[in-house]
Amino acid sequence: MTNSSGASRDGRPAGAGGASATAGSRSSAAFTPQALLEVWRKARLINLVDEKFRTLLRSGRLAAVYYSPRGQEIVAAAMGVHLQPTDYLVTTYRGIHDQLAKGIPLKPLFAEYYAKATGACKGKGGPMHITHPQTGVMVTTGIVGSGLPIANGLAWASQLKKDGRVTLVTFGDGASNIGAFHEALNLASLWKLPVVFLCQNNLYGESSKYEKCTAVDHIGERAASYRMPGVTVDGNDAEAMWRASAEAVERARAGEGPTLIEAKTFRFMGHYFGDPGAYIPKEEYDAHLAKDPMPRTRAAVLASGIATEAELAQYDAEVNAQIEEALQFAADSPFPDVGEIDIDVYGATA
Amino acid sequence: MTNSSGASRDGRPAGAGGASATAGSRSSAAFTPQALLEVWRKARLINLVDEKFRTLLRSGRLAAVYYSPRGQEIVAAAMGVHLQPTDYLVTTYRGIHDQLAKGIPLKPLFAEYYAKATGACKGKGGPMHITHPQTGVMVTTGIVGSGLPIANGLAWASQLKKDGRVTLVTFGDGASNIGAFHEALNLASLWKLPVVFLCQNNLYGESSKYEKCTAVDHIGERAASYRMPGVTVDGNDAEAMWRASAEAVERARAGEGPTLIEAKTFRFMGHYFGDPGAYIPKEEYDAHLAKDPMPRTRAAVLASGIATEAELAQYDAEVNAQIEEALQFAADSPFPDVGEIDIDVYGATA
Amino acid sequence: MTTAAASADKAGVITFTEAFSRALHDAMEMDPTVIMLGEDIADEEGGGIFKVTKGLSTKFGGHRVRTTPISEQAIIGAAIGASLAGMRPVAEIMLMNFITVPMDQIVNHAAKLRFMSGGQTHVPITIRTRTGAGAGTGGQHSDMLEAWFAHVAGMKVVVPSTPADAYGLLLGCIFDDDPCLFIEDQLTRAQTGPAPVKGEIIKLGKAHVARVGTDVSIVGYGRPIRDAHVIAEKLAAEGISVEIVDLRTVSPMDTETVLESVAKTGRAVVVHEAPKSFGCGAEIVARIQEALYGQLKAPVLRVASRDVTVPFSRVLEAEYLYKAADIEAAVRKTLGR
Amino acid sequence: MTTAAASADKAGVITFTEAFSRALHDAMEMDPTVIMLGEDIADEEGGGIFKVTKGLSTKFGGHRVRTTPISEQAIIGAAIGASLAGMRPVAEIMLMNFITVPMDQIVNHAAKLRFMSGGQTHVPITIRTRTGAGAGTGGQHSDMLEAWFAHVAGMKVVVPSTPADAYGLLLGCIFDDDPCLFIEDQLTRAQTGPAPVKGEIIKLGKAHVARVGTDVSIVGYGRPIRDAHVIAEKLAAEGISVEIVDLRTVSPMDTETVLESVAKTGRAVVVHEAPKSFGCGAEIVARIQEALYGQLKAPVLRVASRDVTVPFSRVLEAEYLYKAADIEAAVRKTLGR
Ligand SMILES: Cc1ncc(C[n+]2csc(CCOP(=O)(O)OP(=O)(O)O)c2C)c(N)n1
Ligand SMILES: Cc1ncc(C[n+]2csc(CCOP(=O)(O)OP(=O)(O)O)c2C)c(N)n1
Ligand SMILES: [Mg+2]
Ligand SMILES: [Mg+2]
Repeated sequence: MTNSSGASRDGRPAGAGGASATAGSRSSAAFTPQALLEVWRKARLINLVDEKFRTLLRSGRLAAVYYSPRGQEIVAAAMGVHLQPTDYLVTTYRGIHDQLAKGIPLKPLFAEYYAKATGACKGKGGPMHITHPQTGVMVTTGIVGSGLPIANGLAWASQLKKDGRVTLVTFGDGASNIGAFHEALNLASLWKLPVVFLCQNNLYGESSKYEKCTAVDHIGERAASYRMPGVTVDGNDAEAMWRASAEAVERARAGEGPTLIEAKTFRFMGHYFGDPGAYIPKEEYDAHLAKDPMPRTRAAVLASGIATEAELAQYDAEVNAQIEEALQFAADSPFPDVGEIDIDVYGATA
Repeated sequence: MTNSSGASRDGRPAGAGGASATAGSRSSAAFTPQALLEVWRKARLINLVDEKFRTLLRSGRLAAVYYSPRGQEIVAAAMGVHLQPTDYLVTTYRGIHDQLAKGIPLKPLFAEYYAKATGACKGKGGPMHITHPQTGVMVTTGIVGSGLPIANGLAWASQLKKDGRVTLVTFGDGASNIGAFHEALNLASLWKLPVVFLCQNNLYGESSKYEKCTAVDHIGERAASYRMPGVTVDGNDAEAMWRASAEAVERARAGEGPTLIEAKTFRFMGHYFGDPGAYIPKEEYDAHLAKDPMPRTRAAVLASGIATEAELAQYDAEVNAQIEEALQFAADSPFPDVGEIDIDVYGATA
Repeated sequence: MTTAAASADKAGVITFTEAFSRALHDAMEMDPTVIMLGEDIADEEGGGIFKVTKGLSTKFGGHRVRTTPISEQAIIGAAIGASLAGMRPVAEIMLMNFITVPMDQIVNHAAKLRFMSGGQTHVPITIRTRTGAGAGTGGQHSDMLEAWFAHVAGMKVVVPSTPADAYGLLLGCIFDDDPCLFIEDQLTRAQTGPAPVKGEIIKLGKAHVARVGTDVSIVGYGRPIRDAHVIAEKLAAEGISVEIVDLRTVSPMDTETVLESVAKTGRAVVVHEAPKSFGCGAEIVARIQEALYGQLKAPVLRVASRDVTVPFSRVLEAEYLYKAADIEAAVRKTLGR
Repeated sequence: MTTAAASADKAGVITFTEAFSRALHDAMEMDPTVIMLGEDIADEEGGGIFKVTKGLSTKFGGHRVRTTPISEQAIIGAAIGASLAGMRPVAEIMLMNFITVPMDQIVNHAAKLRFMSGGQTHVPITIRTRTGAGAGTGGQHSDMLEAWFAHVAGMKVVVPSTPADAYGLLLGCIFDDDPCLFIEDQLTRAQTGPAPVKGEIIKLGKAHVARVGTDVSIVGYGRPIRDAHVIAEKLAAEGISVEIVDLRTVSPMDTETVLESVAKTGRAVVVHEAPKSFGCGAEIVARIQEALYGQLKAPVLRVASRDVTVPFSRVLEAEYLYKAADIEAAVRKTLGR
């Protein structure tokens, strides 16, 4: 890692940056140790940011509703390495892992969590509505399932402009039961839109179990209702997730239409920060903990010989430094001016 | 046909009535010539009413938006013979065949088309909102797909009351692409509701071709997304439609949950009365005409020996007499009193 | 009996949450046709994310209190269908911004079926939902959209301003024979008030003169009514006598009670949390000025929130939200002091 | 050029349908980023059930004018997404009652994204829809729901009252940088008016004094404005001078123009087709009475339709609908003659 500055040229944190820049060209390549390392780097960035946020929330230094991605790092990272900064992302309230994997810089992201004027959305949107067009983070919605129809539109524009961009939309298992999911997949298939529908199945929707709400064994199967390629993968397996993502992104970029990927994973921190999670049986929780993707992936990286303990530790140090710098920036930034209330309601033509 | 009066005890036209009364007990029986005759009778009632309505519309003696079921008679009739008067029906603007198959009496039905005070809905709802609880016609909606979630509720009530009723909800191919369809089938499967989802695939939604709007070869396949039994049948084939209906109704009545039936059929009169139907290629239209279920079924009835030409002609005469009587009733009835405008907005508790 | 209700029995006061919870409990106890559905509402899921339905599925059975998938159209549709078959379903839409999803079911069906069927069927459902700005939940989790439903014939819209009212009015909705929208305020849910009498139903359609006064009428509903009481107390010390008319049922509106009050005081300040423009306050003003033209001693003023998306940052959210001080200022303005 | 537009060129007058059609055609010609989607809108499907989009897919290509499945959430979502990527999508929602289906996309997303993103993104979409009572289409195919959208910050609501306005305002919506709801009246679609000048855009946000008068102001939008002109002519013969203020853009409302007019006449009658209670008229009244208290010579009256579901039977539908005679009566009442 040469670039240890807060952010690389395109404004994405260097640690997470290296990969994406040329991902498109390599996504069809084999899953090399280098690719594994790139996934790890993005995943670790997510992981360290998440840990930091939870520390801040516990200590009360950060006050915001927070939906931890803990456990879903690999899903986002293994997909993220295949995307270009110009590709589009539509995600949800539980989207910080997707946003970081897409390359959003830390400063505007953190400042938005801190509700500051320097936040990506000037403090007006907040964590549930993170937007950062320069890195393709187009929409973060707090409404379950609503991102899917919007993703189709971004992809339709790309299809019309022939700009070669791919739109990734992420959502949960619970979202696969709402009407917008159905309408969006049907339209995307009919119009052969360059979209990747990534369902992050963490087995719960708030406190409701997957089985209680979803009348299908694997959400990936639902793709068949739309004549769409559908795949169900272990989202905690870096290689499986990387391959499924590579294929879907390639398909979209080649103009061959959408793909539905169901990534089986788990959320270790409950629905929101502070969720006691009493509805999760201990045995079930422990079984998932045993499959925690982070230690598993770290071990794989070391085993591959692509990086040493020391190098990984150095990467952690670099990322932590970027995090501290960004947090300082957020903390030092001013709150939005009260006058902002009347701005951005309508455009200049108004 | 002994009962030649306008309507049998439960108020359903005798011609269409005979069957249903004991349908439940026989729906598991073989498709006997008697069963075929019952289907024919309901189908012919629908057919004669539809022909009469189109004549009236052409001559201007009836002025209402009319969605002809011409071509879909067998779908409704072969399902209808398996239902009890106490079972529930939820249908659409194109619902007159379903309503007649369910046993709605002609007088209140016609009077509603005539916007009269004696209409089923006192002239306030009109053809698109026909309601007649005594024969189980609970909801007729003009909103595509909206009947499905409501049908679940009727079925949920039956499940709670253990009243053994089955709820039938009918809709078109186009409706299978709207969100409500998805949400309703998922919930019905999860809750094992006694519902039969009958999709009448007439290959067009207004002027849009099936293929252009629906990204699946057969809508019946979509049942798999909900771990629900799904079947695709030739809706113009009385026996196939009768068997599929028998099975679905039995399953629901036995508490074994919902079924999705896709009945392939065709609408010969376009979307609404007066639709030039220019969007339908002549060859396509003629090919379907060759498969017109009415002559086909009539021939089968005669071939089975269960009825003679004379008997069928007599049935037609009886039904036509009932139709004339009901039309006279509708024509002679007064329009609703202007004071009705403020009634039925809120209940007495208001 | 639910946890909430149990704890409530001890004290003479209860919170809004306890009031909602008790009303649901008592309704289920009073009438076996009362059933519930919504996301996470059963005890297996913790009894609702706001714990309002806690204990109900355990006591009355999972068949009467069902957790649903995230499918708002299916939720309202199921409630409508069950009501057509004689049940009294109570559907929970977790937050009001999500009610945008089942609008077709509510507006084209629940509200219209009685009329369109010529009175053959009716839809006695209650839709409970929660919302309100001030908790930093941002643009998609704070909207007060009651004006939409007030504009739809066939619907009833209810917003309580005290725990006791919440209890009585929620029972009123459940046992009303028409579709009712019952709005719970997420900001004041832990605030307390005198406990209601068990089983005492507040019939819908009647406004409540919550404080008698002679100089000016504050007319509105929900959270701002609570602020109005504080202001009224304060102004009383200055010899200003404020009357407070709490609509309780926003629609159909009890115009008579409103006009009686304003005819007496000659001055009115209309209050609600929703953005001012095209909000319910406009209707209240329109009725007052038409009926009492010439009798008014001052223009009818409105206090409401700003016509913008609810911002996330607290500094902006506070600016968005109506302020108690605005109500006081408006009252003084109508009095010219 | 579309059939409609072509035929329009011959005469100096065009119908509303021709106006809508020409505006869409000219917008696509003027700007390649203008694209369209909706049910049955392509020529393969006949160019829309009201033929408004006839010829467009043939001339501009099926990639720019796309027929969609019956999926209103997908339609509006696709329009929003494409607009975020720089396009100017025009989405057709066949009839306004079906707009209940994509309310979440419109209200939680289209209207809020500019604000929630801090201005980084915006949603320049136009939603065309059609509605209006009087055609015997009944309870689920006639509703005027503009008040809902007027109450949502970030949305613009436009209702034309002449073909020329329809043309200019539709262009105004398409080239506006915010989400616009454009409402077409199904009853008057064949009525004619002077043809507009090609390419002449009417900027949104400005009300239009459609007739100058001195005794009373009729303020409103849409179909009733057409009735108002007839009444104004009739009353002129009696020496009553009526001013007509056509809002054109219902929201954000051009309060200044409205107040100027009423300040001059001292009397106002507010008109719209939607049911009266909690309708847009209430907001107009509220603003007038607050700003012009003391200057009004009579209470501001409202003429609108009844607060009930639109009935099917013509005798009842006629009773539901506001009547031109009601407008005349209201005008006379404000004048006491
Ligand atoms: C339309 C809608 N209904 C309900 C909610 C409330 N809600 C927020 S998150 C959530 C659970 C979503 O579960 P899932 O889709 O699995 O995503 P996860 O949170 O597990 O990542 C619910 C019900 C919402 N935001 N939008
Ligand atoms: C939500 C909604 N969108 C659009 C319409 C307009 N519309 C009425 S019927 C129809 C076609 C329905 O096609 P299908 O479901 O196949 O039923 P069919 O008419 O062929 O029986 C459409 C688009 C509607 N009524 N509701
Ligand atoms: Mg989940
Ligand atoms: Mg069809």
